[in-house]
Amino acid sequence: MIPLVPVTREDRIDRNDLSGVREDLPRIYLAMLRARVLEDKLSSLYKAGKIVGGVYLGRGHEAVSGSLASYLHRGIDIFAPLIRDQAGRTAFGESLMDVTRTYLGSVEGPMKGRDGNIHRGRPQEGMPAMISHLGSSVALVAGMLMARRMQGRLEGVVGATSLGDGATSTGAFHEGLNTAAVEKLPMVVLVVNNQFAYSTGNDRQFACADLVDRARGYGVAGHKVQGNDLIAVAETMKKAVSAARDGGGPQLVVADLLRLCGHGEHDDASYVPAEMRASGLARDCMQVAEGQLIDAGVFSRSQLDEMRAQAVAEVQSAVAQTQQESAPHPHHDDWRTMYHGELEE
Amino acid sequence: MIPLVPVTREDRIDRNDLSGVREDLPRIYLAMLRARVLEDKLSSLYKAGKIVGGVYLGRGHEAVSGSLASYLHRGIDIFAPLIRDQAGRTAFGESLMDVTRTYLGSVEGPMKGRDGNIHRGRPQEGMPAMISHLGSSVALVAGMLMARRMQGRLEGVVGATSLGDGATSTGAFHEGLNTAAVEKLPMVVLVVNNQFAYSTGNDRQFACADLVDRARGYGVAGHKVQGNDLIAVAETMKKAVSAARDGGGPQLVVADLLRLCGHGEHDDASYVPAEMRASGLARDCMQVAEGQLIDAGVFSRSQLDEMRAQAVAEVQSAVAQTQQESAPHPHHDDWRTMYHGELEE
Amino acid sequence: MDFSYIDAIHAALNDSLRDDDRVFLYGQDIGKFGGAFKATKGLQDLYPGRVLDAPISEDAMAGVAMGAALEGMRPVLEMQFADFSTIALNQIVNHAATHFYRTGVPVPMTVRLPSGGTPGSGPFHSQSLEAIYASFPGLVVVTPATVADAYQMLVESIQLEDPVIFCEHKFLYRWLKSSTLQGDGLPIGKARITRAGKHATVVTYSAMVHEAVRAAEMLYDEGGWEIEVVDLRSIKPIDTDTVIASVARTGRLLAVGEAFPWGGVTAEIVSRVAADAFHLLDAPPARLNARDTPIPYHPKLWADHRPTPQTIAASLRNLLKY
Amino acid sequence: MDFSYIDAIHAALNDSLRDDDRVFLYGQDIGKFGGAFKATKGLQDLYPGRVLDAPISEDAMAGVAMGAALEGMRPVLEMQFADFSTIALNQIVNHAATHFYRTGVPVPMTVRLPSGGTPGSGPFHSQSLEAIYASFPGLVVVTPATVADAYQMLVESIQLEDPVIFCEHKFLYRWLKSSTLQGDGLPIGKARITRAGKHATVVTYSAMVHEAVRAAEMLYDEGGWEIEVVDLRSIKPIDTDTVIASVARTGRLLAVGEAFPWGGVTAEIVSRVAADAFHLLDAPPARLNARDTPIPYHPKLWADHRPTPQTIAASLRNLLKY
Ligand SMILES: Cc1ncc(C[n+]2csc(CCOP(=O)(O)OP(=O)(O)O)c2C)c(N)n1
Ligand SMILES: Cc1ncc(C[n+]2csc(CCOP(=O)(O)OP(=O)(O)O)c2C)c(N)n1
Ligand SMILES: [Mg+2]
Ligand SMILES: [Mg+2]
Repeated sequence: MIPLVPVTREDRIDRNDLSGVREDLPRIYLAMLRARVLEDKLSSLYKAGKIVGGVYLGRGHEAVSGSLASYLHRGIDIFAPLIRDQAGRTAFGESLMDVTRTYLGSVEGPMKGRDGNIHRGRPQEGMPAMISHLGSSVALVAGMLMARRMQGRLEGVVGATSLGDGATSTGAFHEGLNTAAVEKLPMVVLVVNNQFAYSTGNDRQFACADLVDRARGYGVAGHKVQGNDLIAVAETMKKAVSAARDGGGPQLVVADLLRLCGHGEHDDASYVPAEMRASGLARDCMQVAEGQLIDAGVFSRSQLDEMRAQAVAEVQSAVAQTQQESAPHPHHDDWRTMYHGELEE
Repeated sequence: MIPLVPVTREDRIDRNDLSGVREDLPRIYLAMLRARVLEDKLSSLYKAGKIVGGVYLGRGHEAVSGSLASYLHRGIDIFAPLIRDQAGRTAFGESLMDVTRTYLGSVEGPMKGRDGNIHRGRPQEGMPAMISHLGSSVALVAGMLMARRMQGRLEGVVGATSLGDGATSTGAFHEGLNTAAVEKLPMVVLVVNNQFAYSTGNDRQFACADLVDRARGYGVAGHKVQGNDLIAVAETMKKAVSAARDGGGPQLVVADLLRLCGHGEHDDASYVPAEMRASGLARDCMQVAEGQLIDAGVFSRSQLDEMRAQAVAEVQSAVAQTQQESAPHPHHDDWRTMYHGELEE
Repeated sequence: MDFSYIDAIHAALNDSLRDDDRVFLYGQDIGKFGGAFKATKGLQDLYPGRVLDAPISEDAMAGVAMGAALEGMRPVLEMQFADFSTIALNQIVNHAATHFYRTGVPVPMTVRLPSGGTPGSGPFHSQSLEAIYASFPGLVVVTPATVADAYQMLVESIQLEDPVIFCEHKFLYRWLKSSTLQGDGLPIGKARITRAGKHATVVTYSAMVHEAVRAAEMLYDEGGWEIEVVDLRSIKPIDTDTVIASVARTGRLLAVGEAFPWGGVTAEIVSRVAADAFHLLDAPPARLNARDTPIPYHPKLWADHRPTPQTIAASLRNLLKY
Repeated sequence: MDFSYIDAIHAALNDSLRDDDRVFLYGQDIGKFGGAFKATKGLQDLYPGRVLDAPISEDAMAGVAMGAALEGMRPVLEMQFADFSTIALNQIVNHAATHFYRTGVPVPMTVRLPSGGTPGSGPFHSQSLEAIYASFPGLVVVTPATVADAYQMLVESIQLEDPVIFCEHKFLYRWLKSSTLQGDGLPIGKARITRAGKHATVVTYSAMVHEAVRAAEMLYDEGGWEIEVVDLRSIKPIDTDTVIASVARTGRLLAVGEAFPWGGVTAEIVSRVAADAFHLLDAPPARLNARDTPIPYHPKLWADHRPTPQTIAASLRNLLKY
């Protein structure tokens, strides 16, 4: 029997010592900010009828998602984002144009209009393109890492993916995480408990006291963090990613926060109870982060304002450029479904 | 958040006090014995070429399976057996003829030759007919109990099912147990860790220290027992079934033992390491039980011999009778696949 | 007052809950929230304890429904999208669908699959999986195309003892309206002549019925062609008699479907007609399906992926020319 | 020395592991134990670290294979029985099969499905699911009927960049033998005329090829009928040209399959021929499939459930009478 990796809990971290993550915070915050600004724009484009099919935002998830991916290295590591991972995608190096092109259906985008919104990726650059079926990415990342092990290039590599509280109820999550544990893969599985799966609260989703209690049952390390506290989150992600990188096997990180938007932009989230909206969980990670950064002397308010203005300008210009690009055209698309076109029906 | 039901461990139980289960032991042992004798016969029938398709025995599982079902009441409770649950089936009241008819393909059997071997049941009497796909029974039993709750007849009812170490890796197990936990159903989920799933050992199946560590992650009570120790097993099952019946929600019972046969009778289990065969896990629960029963003065050796002789005679006569019955005939079978035959294609 | 197709589904659920204590609803977000498409809006308040939110566990959802059905209930499962029912396939096709055959005990459960494409929904929220389910023995698969059928066939499905896959088309949800929920009372298993004609028969179902009618109108305007449109209503069982009677009148068959082109309903229709009514055919029986690619996200690609009145009309012109 | 069909699969796996470092095997009990059917016997010792036992997690197994394929490996997945692949359906049809279309990045993985009936195997260890997979865009689905095809098509499948569903027939595993693994070199996508004839064409695949040949022999003995038997070899893509060329010679078509009768390969064949070669048909194109019930356990029921030389011959007699 394999010795159990202990479950660590680190809800409370000593705030006087930022040294562990101080140098990482600017990078993380920048990814968070860019994601927030970008998604605000996506929301207005959706409301203006410029985006079809739905817009699903990561508002409130920026600290967790951005921190996780900030500790990953594009070209080396793997990051399989899910619905609310714009900050992580940005931190991992996804270009702004990949986002606007996919949302606005430009044929120049990585999905060429064949797929849209969050269903995009650059699998050859370590960022798989999610499918809708929740939980599917866990085994996928496990397989990517197993391949690297067989190829002798697993050394120093981490594979990460993220899911929601609702996605933990899928068989795919269970089978995938168990497989990763059996293979002792350098993997970080981030579960963001944003209290809801669409409209469904935790009480109809699971019955354990805390999702991090699942770690022990898989024989993986568990980490718990309040997801809107940037410093705590950064420290936790740094620790989890390093533990995975250093041979500690899969790391299950559970972050609590509140989704600060509807499930999609069509949803007003009126089912979120007032008490929850008034609770500490509802604090916006952006504001918390800005307070922390200013307090710690990392940035001044005016620097933050400047960064934001620049992010806004970048997004505006990406959208403007994308809007001039062509939509896909059925006669120009080759409709190829397989590499071996000749084997298509 | 729902308060966590504590995980109890009861590997060690005080043997001097049998009072809790003393009166149950004869009934349990009788079911174990009948199952063992019946399965020995099935094995020889298979080896003689009288049974097609395979024979999968519960040798070594009799104490756990028989004990669990001995605490259930047919007509009130639900028992969804899996591969190695002959003792439980017998304890739940399955008739010998149901078994021999199904194995020998008599048209008089409950499956009429349409399905065979372990894939049999009497769903209307609380014993569903398993399908092969592992894990499927967990959600099924949950749904049966939810129905009874809606019908106002859940009071005092328990639903139980059993699975192997391998089946815990299925998404179905996870989704089913989580659903049962969310619904706080009076359910006992028995996981028999017989060290192997077909040929695959625990080290390639899961990475947790013990499968009972999963209980906490589902928010259900956990129980652990050595599966070849009848008294410990009986006490554990009694406790788990009562806890479920008394509103304690789902109970996960993990029993360790060694499968004392091949996966099926075609398999010589040569992959089981010698050390394991020599370990305490390999002790036959029948022998342990007989020792315990004699020591405690429940039965004498001669009584046990008599019981066995009677079980052998019963099995002989059931087999003899079954062998005189007709096989199904394609022209006599109505091939009806749906209740509304007129909606069939 | 007008009823939309989704109103009809809502009404069927409401009336079934009202009239039969055995009915309950189970699915993701169907409780207080009323479901992703509002098919169950307000029903949890009206029928407390009988409209239950499920975890994101499609396999367990189907297992739960089956278990409840065995115990005398009439579960109606909502899959959030048909596409997610692949996760539940095992419980549906191996557990529920085989049960009557194996044990003689029926499994009266209904699985609602919000099916079919809408612009921008992409590869994972647009699929039409009716043929997958129809391939397995033991299931009834219904595919209503009208508001009244959506109502009546759902009520009827819930009352059947056998497991029913109820494929409701998302494109019709809000677009299709009717002044009444009362239909012509055709039972499940019977097709309907939606539009009578004499020059060719289009056999189709679900949303494509409306596209076929449009194509028929185009051809009538164009050259007075009278195209008969047969709405299968259920694709398992298929009402082969009505299909063949139509082909007997017209001598020409085009089978149209929105699903992927390999196999499926149109192949089943064409091969039945070719086998059983060969002598009635004046021209080769034709098929029109979606393309054999995942369903594209972009509305411009999507519109070219599935049959449209234009492409149906084009296929009919070829057929009429023969 | 004779090679059985399972020997051919074993040899193909062995040779692929030997010749291509990117190949690895993943599946339940395939390591030291060599797999439920011994297809991988001894391979873990020969190729350490490249023959891995999987937990009972079909969904994750397929996800793992896909991930590994994206990273440049050539995974070969063994499902213990085809029937259990329903659990992996989502990862296969939604994740792997859509990937090239969505991203332009191919997914070279092979999924071996031990398929088809054997006496006493019952409803859950006997299914033929090839048509389910063929219905979804993005997959190649192969169904070898001969020892040499089992060898060559598996080697070829592993080398393809696209996901392949490799349906190997359990009934043929030990019964079918050949003195060589070398075949005629036909590539995937090409059908074979297994037996030439001129009075009628039987189009079939996998184990049914042998039953069809037996039926053809019966009819020859009976009345000198010369029945052409076409072995499709892959059911996606289907070699429609070879099928139609055969029908051009014989004027009569019977499509035979062991799978459930609704939809599927036989419907696809008949409807293609009816659409594209209507004028070549001298008689209604016919189909013969298994019954539309779960696959029965008892050998006497099972033998009546699937097509046999006798029932194929009976269908052919009807066809020849027309
Ligand atoms: C298997 C599956 N079932 C259902 C859905 C539909 N669906 C999409 S997102 C969602 C809620 C997800 O909740 P959670 O996992 O908590 O993530 P969050 O949206 O809160 O970030 C649901 C039910 C799906 N995508 N996949
Ligand atoms: C979903 C699924 N995958 C594979 C199988 C094939 N199979 C049948 S029994 C078995 C091993 C089961 O092991 P375990 O759950 O430990 O039960 P045990 O046989 O040891 O009692 C396997 C792999 C199956 N029945 N279902
Ligand atoms: Mg959530
Ligand atoms: Mg086991």
